Amino acid sequence: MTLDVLYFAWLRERIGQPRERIETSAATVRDLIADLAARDDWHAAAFADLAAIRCAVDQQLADLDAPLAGAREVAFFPPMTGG
Amino acid sequence: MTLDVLYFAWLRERIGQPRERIETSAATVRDLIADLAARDDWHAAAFADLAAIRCAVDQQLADLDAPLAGAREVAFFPPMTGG
Amino acid sequence: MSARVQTAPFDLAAELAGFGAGAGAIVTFTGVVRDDTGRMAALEIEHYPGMTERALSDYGTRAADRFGLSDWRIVHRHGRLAVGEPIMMVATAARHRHAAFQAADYLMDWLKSRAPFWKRELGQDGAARWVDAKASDEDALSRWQASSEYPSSAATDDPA
Amino acid sequence: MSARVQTAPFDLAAELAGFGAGAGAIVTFTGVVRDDTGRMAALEIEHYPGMTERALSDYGTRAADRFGLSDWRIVHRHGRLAVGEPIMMVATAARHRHAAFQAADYLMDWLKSRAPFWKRELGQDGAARWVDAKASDEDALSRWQASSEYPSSAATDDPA
Repeated sequence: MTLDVLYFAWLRERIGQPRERIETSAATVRDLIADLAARDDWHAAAFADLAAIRCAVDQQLADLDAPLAGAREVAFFPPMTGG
Repeated sequence: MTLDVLYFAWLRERIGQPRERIETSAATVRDLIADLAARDDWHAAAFADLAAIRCAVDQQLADLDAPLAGAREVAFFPPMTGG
Repeated sequence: MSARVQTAPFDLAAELAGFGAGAGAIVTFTGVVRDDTGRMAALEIEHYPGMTERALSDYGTRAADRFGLSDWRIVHRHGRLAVGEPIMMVATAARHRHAAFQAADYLMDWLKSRAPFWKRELGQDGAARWVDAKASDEDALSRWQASSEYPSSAATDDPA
Repeated sequence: MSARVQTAPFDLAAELAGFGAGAGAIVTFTGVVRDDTGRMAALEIEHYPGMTERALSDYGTRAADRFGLSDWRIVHRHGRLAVGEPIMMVATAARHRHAAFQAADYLMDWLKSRAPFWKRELGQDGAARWVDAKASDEDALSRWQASSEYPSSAATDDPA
């Protein structure tokens, strides 16, 4: 499965890029994180503390156990600070 | 004691005037109402239902047992509908 | 930090120019003449000159103390207003949003039931009807009553 | 009924022109860049283009359904903002004041914790610091959660 993975705020800074296109067989967001964290030290550092990470699947907020079947875009970011 | 008595909204309409200056020996607002209600049918009708009447003594909201010693202006009106 | 009573319309933008400098949160409430029946020609608002300005200032000062406002403004119109015209506005400024929201809500509850205004609906047929106070407004006010010094109501008094 | 994301400043008066026609109550909230430290040069706001507009529209529609709004508007800026500049605004229109107040309060709680914006403070000394989400904002949001379909938080998840 081809996925666009997006990063925002300090996740973007730690990983060093705002987005990447990857191939993965991850079934859930949690699997995808494990896959990404295994790629290099920067990804591993960015995903070290899952409590500090939020995510969206195809631009809808999702939790870490959300399935990825059919997904095209997954975004990771810290807790939002809007308003 | 000389008092200016003011009326607003339907109290003003029923009594037929916005204000009057009266002499009274009423000790409380409730005494003053009894005094006014005894004056004529219009006053009596206006003060027939005390639950529908609010009052202010010297421009501060007051309850019916408020004392009148030193007061110069007493206003009677229906429940307020501001905002 | 000001309260005004006037017949003229007000301009929310002009009221907010320079309002709440340094605050992080500004809340405004605007009340507008609404016609629920489709038969209203206008709303007429009577008030108690002298007492009104004092009461509005008192409520504003009390809201500022209670909620830590850095600024507040109340503008209330009287006289004859057409359907769709703004009746009044409240603005509150505070560091954080909850204080600004609560203070505006609090001020509205006071103005509805304790500021000396009386509304009369003028019908298209020429009939005039005084607007009754709503029990729901009295209930809303009771949420804040614990710290009030004003008498809550004369409604429970017996006839003389 | 609209949501916008933009870098340009907005004009509250212009946003309210024609807003909420027929409503009796209009509430606005404006968030302003505040400097608590006296050492801030600017605030920088990052967002998630595409998702942001969708999320704001979703929250607005949900607030309209839940509180019976006749109109609503959300404008949120991104990019670099100076201290004292307005960040965002919410406006709600309803027949009665409580619905308008509650809807604005509700929208603010959602925007604070669930709209994809991230704030970074830029210091006068050149240092940049991402603003942490506040537990109090999460608590505020939980007041409304009963009827939400959005996941409330990933905070309780274990590390993978």
